[in-house]
Amino acid sequence: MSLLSNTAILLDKELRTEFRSRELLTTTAVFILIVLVLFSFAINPGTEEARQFAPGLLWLAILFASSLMFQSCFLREQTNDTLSSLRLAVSDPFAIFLAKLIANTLFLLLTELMMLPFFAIFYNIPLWSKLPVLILVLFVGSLGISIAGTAISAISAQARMRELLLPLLLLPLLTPVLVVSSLVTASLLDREPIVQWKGIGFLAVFDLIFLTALWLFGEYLLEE
Amino acid sequence: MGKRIVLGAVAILLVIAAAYASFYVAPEERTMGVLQRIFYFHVASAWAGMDAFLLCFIANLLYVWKRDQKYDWLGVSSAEVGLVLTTVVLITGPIWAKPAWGIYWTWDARLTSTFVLWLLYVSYLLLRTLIEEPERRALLSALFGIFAFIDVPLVFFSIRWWRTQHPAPVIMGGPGSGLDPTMNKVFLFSVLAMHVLAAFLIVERYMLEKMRSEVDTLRREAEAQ
Amino acid sequence: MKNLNSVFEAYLIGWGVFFLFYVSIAKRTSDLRAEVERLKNALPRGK
Amino acid sequence: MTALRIPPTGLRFENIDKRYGGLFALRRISFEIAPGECVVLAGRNGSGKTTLLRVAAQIVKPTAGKLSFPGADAALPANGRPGYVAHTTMVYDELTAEENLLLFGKLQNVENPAARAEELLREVGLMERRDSLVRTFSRGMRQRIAIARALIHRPSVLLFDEPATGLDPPGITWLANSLREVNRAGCTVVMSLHGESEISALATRAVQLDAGRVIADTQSGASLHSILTFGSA
Repeated sequence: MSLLSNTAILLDKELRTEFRSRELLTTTAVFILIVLVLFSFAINPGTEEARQFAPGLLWLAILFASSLMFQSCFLREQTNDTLSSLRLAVSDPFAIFLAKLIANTLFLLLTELMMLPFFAIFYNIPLWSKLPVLILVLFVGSLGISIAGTAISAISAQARMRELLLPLLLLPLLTPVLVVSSLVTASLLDREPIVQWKGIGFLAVFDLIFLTALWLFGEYLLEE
Repeated sequence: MGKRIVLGAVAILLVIAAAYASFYVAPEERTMGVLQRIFYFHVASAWAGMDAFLLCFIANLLYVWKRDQKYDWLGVSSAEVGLVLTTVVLITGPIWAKPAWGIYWTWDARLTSTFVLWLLYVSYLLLRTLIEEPERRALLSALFGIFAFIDVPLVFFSIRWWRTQHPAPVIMGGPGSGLDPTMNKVFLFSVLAMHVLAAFLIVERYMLEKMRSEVDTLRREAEAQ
Repeated sequence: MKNLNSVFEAYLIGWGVFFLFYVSIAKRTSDLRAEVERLKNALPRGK
Repeated sequence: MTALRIPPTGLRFENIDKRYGGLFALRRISFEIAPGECVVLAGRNGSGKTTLLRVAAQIVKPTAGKLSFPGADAALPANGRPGYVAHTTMVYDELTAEENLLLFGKLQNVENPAARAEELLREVGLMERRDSLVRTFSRGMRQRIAIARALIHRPSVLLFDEPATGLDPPGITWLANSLREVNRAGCTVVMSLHGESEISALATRAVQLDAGRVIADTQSGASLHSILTFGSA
C-alpha cells in the first residue's frame, strides 16, 4: 500500500511542477503541430492515400515528440541530486517510475488531444464519431511509449551524449507500438471503419510486459 | 590457447563442409533451382545470430543477478557476434531476393524483424561506448539488453500480424514443412557449423574483452599514481 | 545453372564478413598488447 | 530541534570497499560510531569523505563489506534512515520551500506532515519565504532548506557533508546551536568539515581519511585539534 500512496504523492509533485511551467506540454504540442504541417508538404494531404498515411504520420510525430519529452524526465532529478533524496524517502523505488510513467502518459495524452483537432482539419479526416475508441487506442499506445520511455530515460540520463542517445535507444524498442497503433488507427479512420480489438489487445500486452520488466529491474536502473 | 586454435580449426572445417554439402549433397530445389542453396547459409546464420542474442540476454540477466564482470564480457561478446551474424543475414537476404523476386528488399516479417533486431543491438553496443565507468556501463547495458531482448518477440509478431497484410511470398516453410530429408540433414548440419563458428568468435571476442578490462584497470592505476 | 553467381556472391560476402570480424578482433588484441607493454613500462616509474 | 522517536542508533562499517572501475574510493573501512557520538570526518578533497557518507546514507552500495546500525530496530523502518545533507540541496527548485518539505515528509510517513513542515520552516528561519520557489533562494537559504529536508523524518543519525557551505556567520552559529541540541537529544552526528569552526567544536571524535583509508581516529582534544586544522587543509 505504501507503493500506491508514495506513487500518488510523487505524481502530485510531477503534475504540480509541470503545470506550473507547462514546458513539456507546450514544447511537445508545438513539435507535433510542426511535424503535422511539414508532413502535409511532404505528401499531398488532399488525396485518398493521405488518408491512409496520415495515422502513421500522426504516430510517428507522437513518437518523436515523446522522445523529446522524456529527455528531462530523469535529467531534471540530477540537477540537485533529488533522485537520491527520493530513493532515500520512498520504500519501493518502483513508485518513482510509476509516478513518472503515469505523469508522462497523461502529458502525452493531453498533447495528443490538443493536436487531434488540427490533425482532423489538416488531413480532412472526421473523427468525432470514433472518438471514444480513438482515445482508447491513444491511451494504450501512449502508455506503452511512456513505460519504455521512462525506463530508457533513466538509462540515457547516466550516459554521455544523452540527448542523442535517448531516441537511438528508445525508437527501435518502440517498433511494435508504432506498427500496431498506426494500423489500428488507420483502420479506425478508414471510410469503412473497423475496430481492431486484436491490435488494441496487443498494445495492452506490450504495456503489461514492459511494466513487468520495469517492476522487476527498475530499482537497478537507479543504482549508484 | 591450444583449445582456442582447435576450436577455430574445427569451426572452419565445419563451415567448409557445410558449404560443400549445400552445393553437392543437397538436391536441387524444383522451383528456385540453384538459388535455393543460399538458404543453408542464410538461415543458419539467422539461427546462430538469434542464439547469440539469446546468450547475450542470459549473460545480461546473470550480470544483474551476480554482478560478476565475466557476464558483462560475455554480454558484449555475444552481442557483437550476433550482430555480425545478423549482418550476414541482412546481406545475403537481398542477394537472394533480387534474382528470386526482382527486388532487393522486401518488407517481409522475418527480414524486417531481423533488421529491427540488428538496430536494437547496434544501440546496445553504442550505449556501451557512451558510459565511462565500467560497473555502471555493465549494469545499464545489461538492463538495456534485457529490455531489447524481450522486445524481440513483440517486434516479430507485430510485424507479422499487422505489416504483411497479404501473405508474404513463401520462401521456405521452414524445415519440417515438406523439406526433403536430405535437404533437412544438410540444413541442420549448416546450423551446427554456424553455431560452432559463432562459439569460436564469441570465445575470441571474450578473451579480447577480458584483456581490455585488465588493461583498463592498469591504465586507471597508472593515471591515479 | 542460372543465378549461380548470386549464390557464390552470398557465400563469399558472408565469409568475408566473418573474416573481417576475426581480423578486427586480432587487430584490437594486438593493439591492447602494445598498450600493456607501454603501461608496464610506465607503471614502475610512476610508483 | 528534534524529539527522538526511534532508539539511539550507532553506525558500524565493516570492511567497506567501494570501487569505481579499477579504482578504490574506499578501501577496507572499519570503524564503529557509538549512539549519540558527534564525529568529524576530515581529509583532503577526494579522500573518500563524501563516498563514505553516501555509503552510510545508503545511497551508494558498497562493492564489499557491511554497513549496520547497531541499536536500531531490527527491521529498519523507512523513517529510521539517516538524515543526509549533501553538496547539492537535494530538493526541487521548481517547488516552494513548504511543498518540498511536505513532499519528503509525506513520502516518509511523517505524522502530521504539515505541522512538521511548519515547525521546521520556523526553525531554519524560512517561514516568511515558505511560498517562494527554492529557485529564488540565496545560497544560505538553500542550505537551510536542505538541512530542513534532512531533518523532516526525525532521524536518529545525521550525516552532514560540509553543512556549513553557503552559510553566513550567523547561519553557522545557528547550525552549531541546532546540532548541539539534536546531539544532546541523543542523535548521532557524522559530518565532514573543512577546518575548525563553531561546528567542529561540537565534535568529540575525529576520523581522518586519506586515499579511501582511515589514517587517524582520535578522541583526545589535542590530536582532534591537529586533525581538524592540518588534516583537512
